[in-house]
Amino acid sequence: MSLVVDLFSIVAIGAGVFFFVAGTVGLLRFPDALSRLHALTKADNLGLGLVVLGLLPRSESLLAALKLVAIWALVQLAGATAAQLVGRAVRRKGTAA
Amino acid sequence: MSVLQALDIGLAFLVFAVAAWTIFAPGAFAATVGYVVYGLLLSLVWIRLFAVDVALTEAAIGSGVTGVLLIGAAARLRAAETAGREKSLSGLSRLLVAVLCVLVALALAGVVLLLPDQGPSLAPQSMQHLPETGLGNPVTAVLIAYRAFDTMLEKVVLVLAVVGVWSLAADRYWGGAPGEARAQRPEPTLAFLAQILAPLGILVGIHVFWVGADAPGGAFQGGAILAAMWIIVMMARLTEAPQTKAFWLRLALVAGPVVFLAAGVAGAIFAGGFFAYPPGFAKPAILFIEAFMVLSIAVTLPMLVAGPPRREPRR
Amino acid sequence: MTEFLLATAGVILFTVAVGLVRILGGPGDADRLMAAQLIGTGGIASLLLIAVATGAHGVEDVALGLALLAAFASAAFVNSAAPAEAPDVADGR
Amino acid sequence: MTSATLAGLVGAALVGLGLYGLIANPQPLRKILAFNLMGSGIFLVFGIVARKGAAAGLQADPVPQAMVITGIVVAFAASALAVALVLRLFEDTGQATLNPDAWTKPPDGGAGAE
Amino acid sequence: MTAGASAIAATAGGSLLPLAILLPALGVLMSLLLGGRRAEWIALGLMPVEFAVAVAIACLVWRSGQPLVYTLAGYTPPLGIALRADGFSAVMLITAGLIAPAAALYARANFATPPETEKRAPLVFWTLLQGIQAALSLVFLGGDLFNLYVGLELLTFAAVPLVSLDGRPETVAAALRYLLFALFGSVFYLLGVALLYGAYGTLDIALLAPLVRPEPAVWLAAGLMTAGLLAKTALFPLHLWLPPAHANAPAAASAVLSGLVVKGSFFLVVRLWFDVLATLPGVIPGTILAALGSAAILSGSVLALRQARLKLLIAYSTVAQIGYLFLMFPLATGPWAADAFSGGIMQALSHAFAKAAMFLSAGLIAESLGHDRIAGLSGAARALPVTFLALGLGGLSLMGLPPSGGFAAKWLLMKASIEAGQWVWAVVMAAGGLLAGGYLYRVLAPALSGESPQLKKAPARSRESVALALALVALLLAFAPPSFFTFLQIGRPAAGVALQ
Repeated sequence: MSLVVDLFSIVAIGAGVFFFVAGTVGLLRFPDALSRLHALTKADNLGLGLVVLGLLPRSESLLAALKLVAIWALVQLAGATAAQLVGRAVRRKGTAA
Repeated sequence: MSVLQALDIGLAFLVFAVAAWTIFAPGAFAATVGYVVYGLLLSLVWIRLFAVDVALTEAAIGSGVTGVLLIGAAARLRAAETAGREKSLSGLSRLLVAVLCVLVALALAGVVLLLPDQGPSLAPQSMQHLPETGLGNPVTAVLIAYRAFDTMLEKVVLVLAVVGVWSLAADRYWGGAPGEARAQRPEPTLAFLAQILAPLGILVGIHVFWVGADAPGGAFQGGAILAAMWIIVMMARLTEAPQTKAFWLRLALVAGPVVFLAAGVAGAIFAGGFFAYPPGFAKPAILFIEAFMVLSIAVTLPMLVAGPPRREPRR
Repeated sequence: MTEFLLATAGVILFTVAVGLVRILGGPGDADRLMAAQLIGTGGIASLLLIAVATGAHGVEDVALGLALLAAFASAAFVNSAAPAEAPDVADGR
Repeated sequence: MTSATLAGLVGAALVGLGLYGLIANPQPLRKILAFNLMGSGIFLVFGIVARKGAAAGLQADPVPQAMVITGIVVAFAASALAVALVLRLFEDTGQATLNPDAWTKPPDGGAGAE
Repeated sequence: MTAGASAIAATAGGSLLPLAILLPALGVLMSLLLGGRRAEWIALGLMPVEFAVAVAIACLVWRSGQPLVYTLAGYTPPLGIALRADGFSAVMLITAGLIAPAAALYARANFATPPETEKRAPLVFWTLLQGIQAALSLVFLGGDLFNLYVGLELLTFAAVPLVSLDGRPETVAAALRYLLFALFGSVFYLLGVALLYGAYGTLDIALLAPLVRPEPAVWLAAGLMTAGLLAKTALFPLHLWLPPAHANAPAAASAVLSGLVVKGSFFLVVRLWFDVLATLPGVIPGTILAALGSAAILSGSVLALRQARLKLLIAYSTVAQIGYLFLMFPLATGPWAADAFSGGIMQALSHAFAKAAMFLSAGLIAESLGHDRIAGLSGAARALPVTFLALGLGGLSLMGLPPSGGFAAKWLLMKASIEAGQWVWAVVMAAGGLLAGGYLYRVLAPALSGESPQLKKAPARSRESVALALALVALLLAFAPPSFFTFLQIGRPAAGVALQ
């Protein structure tokens, strides 16, 4: 049982790390700012999602597991709204200038 | 070298690098963004030091609410960066200052290295008296019982800070509301964010306060999370800051320290000493005090972020 | 397993650091803010991994707090950079 | 080297950095940032003291931890007051500097609150 | 006083100690809550009670000849917090208990609140004045170094907004500069606290004192804490914030800031070196402190000579007078130690009263003439005789001429430094006295001659009396009986050894 859990964790978390790394590589290679950030948001949120998924079976209680999911959801929400807010602010500044 | 050590060294290096960025970055805004990142990394460091209560405080106040305060200020002060030419120190005095700072840091590092691995500690005494308080979290016990006097006075410091910030209002605005008016049409994204975050955050804040009796958490951390929720709702202009003359606001600001102080005096009458709790009733008394402290922190921090009154008082 | 969790935390932290170097200097304030935002994501991931690996209790709440406040810097930026629709504000005294 | 000692060294470096920023950075907002940095370095010193006081089944001495929590709240309040002063200065003068010339030529009087 | 059980066990009557702190703290909270005119009423109503508590504390200390101790929350140090009152604390409490009400009575004319409304400056002033009282009580009574940190922060947060109370940009800049210096001081102090806790696992002064050994952590902590406290005390070369801050605050606030607030951090320097670090070899640090003090005396006096405004002149004279306070440190060991200690404390007391009197007088002068340019003071003493009498009597104490508290202080310090063979401090004191005479002459000589100017408004008799009363107290200190100096020594390790 524990072996299965470990294997699951390793696969999920490993995949999560892959997305984090991929996101950063994209960050270094994409030319313009907006597309760069767009790609990075997606990659990082996927990465965190997979890490959370890998940690889920190791959580001590149902509440702890619920919190993990909530953390992921909140980060997702924050990423999406922040990108939109900042993007809009940038565009507003762009048209004003 | 174990993986953990490598991780620690990497984390230490990262913290130092971001800190250096905050000091040496070319622009104030860039430096402030660096500070927000820095606060997040510090939470990690506190976890590594097994100080989860502190990590929570650092996450909520050190990086979260302070971040809002400083980012907001940096954005407003953008014009100042280009307007005024600052009088900088000359190269030589910069060098002298740098030498002084390096010496201080080296001396401190030396002393830190000399500290014994097993230092003196009040942990045994804290644990020994923990049953008297009815609590399970010794950090909360230090804050609310052993060193209650510190904590009560620190609440008074917060009240003085609010008075100090308000004192910077123009006379005609005294009693009015700080911050911006409620918007006719709030920024939709921000409003969306606030509408989702606020209920969740209130839940989390109350949870963090409630578990603080026995697990990491407590009045400071819970109150700070609640405060953050009020801040986001105000930033989204779903609601506006209250008038500073409002009696309910003043009551909420001072409720925590007043209840704490009253309980301290009651202790002198009923439990044989100022700030002592009657045996057997310690835990309910502590939770009662903490509840009011949560309220006061949740109101005080947003008022500190909102700044002095900026609008004329309404009847 | 512990070693694995710590190693992944380290790798995530490292990639975060690389991104940091790239972006903190980056051209505009928006980029910097977004960078901070994304570094927050990585930071939360490593926080969770380290906590599970070292057995520190109550760390979910720290991560939860960080996640709740993740968008605050951007919100404060937008709020202060564009105090629109508030004509009564701009006057000093 | 233990992680506590490492954190202590980081704390020492942060104190040095913060002190430098506090003295050498002319802009008040940067000084406030530096003050916060220095404060957190000091809190880390408390942190390693707490960690090295691990005993009685606790992984860290709770007393210094409680002091850090108090300290973080006070540091926030200080930052808020300082920011309010800087913003007020900026609103009134269009600048946010501690330029000493600002008060060598004050208007006459100083009669108090009138 | 031997440490151990006696130092951490509560004594009878000890419950007065928390009261001295909690009463003004309650005043702060209630003033903000109830607002309007009630803030003033609360402040004025509580002050007599607080003064009575201070006197009661002093009586108990006097009767028992021992420090008064109270342990809070029923936990003895090191886990809990203790409050202690020795002779020095009791005297400082009474001083604060006299000067704060004097400033309050004086301030009523400036900070009156009309019925039915609440005004900014009055509410802030009355609330923060009580905040300063609470903070000073805590600083004077605190027995735990972290608790004292909270006291220092209370003091900072109460004092800084008073500087910018009238809202002119230069006052805001002065307040900001003051805040930054004060915060620098706080964090340095706090760092020292961390190191001491790391070394000995306690922050209680009485428990710490016998444990302290001359080792690196202690020396670094001592240096950091001292530097931090000096920044708050505005000792040269960390004095740059003081003149603009004290000169720009409303007169009543200046009196409290210059008379009392800087004494709070000075008090802690004394606590630190005479109580916590008493076992360290203190000659070199003491000499450094006194050297800085000497530099402060000379530079502050010279700068005071060159000021064009009366309030700035008085503020620079504070820089100089703070310097005298630090001359006691190199004289702390030897048969002359008691004299040096008494002299230092006497200087703190007499300067508190004299400087408060002078700032209040300067405020009256500025209000009456519409300006405080020294060049425009010609003949003013004829129009404002009582005000200038208060200013002059305060100045007498600054110069150290008999009969005045300043004379007693400087005479004791000079005696000690000559007995100790450290002549240089005596020379500096003499020079400082001459310079003080010089800057006071600059103000008083033209004021006493020439045509009486037209007053914009005559000062209220009651406010003049307040200033004069404070100046008279500074004079009366000269007649302090020997038992007063015995009282100051209560709680000192060498109490009663070298008193003649």
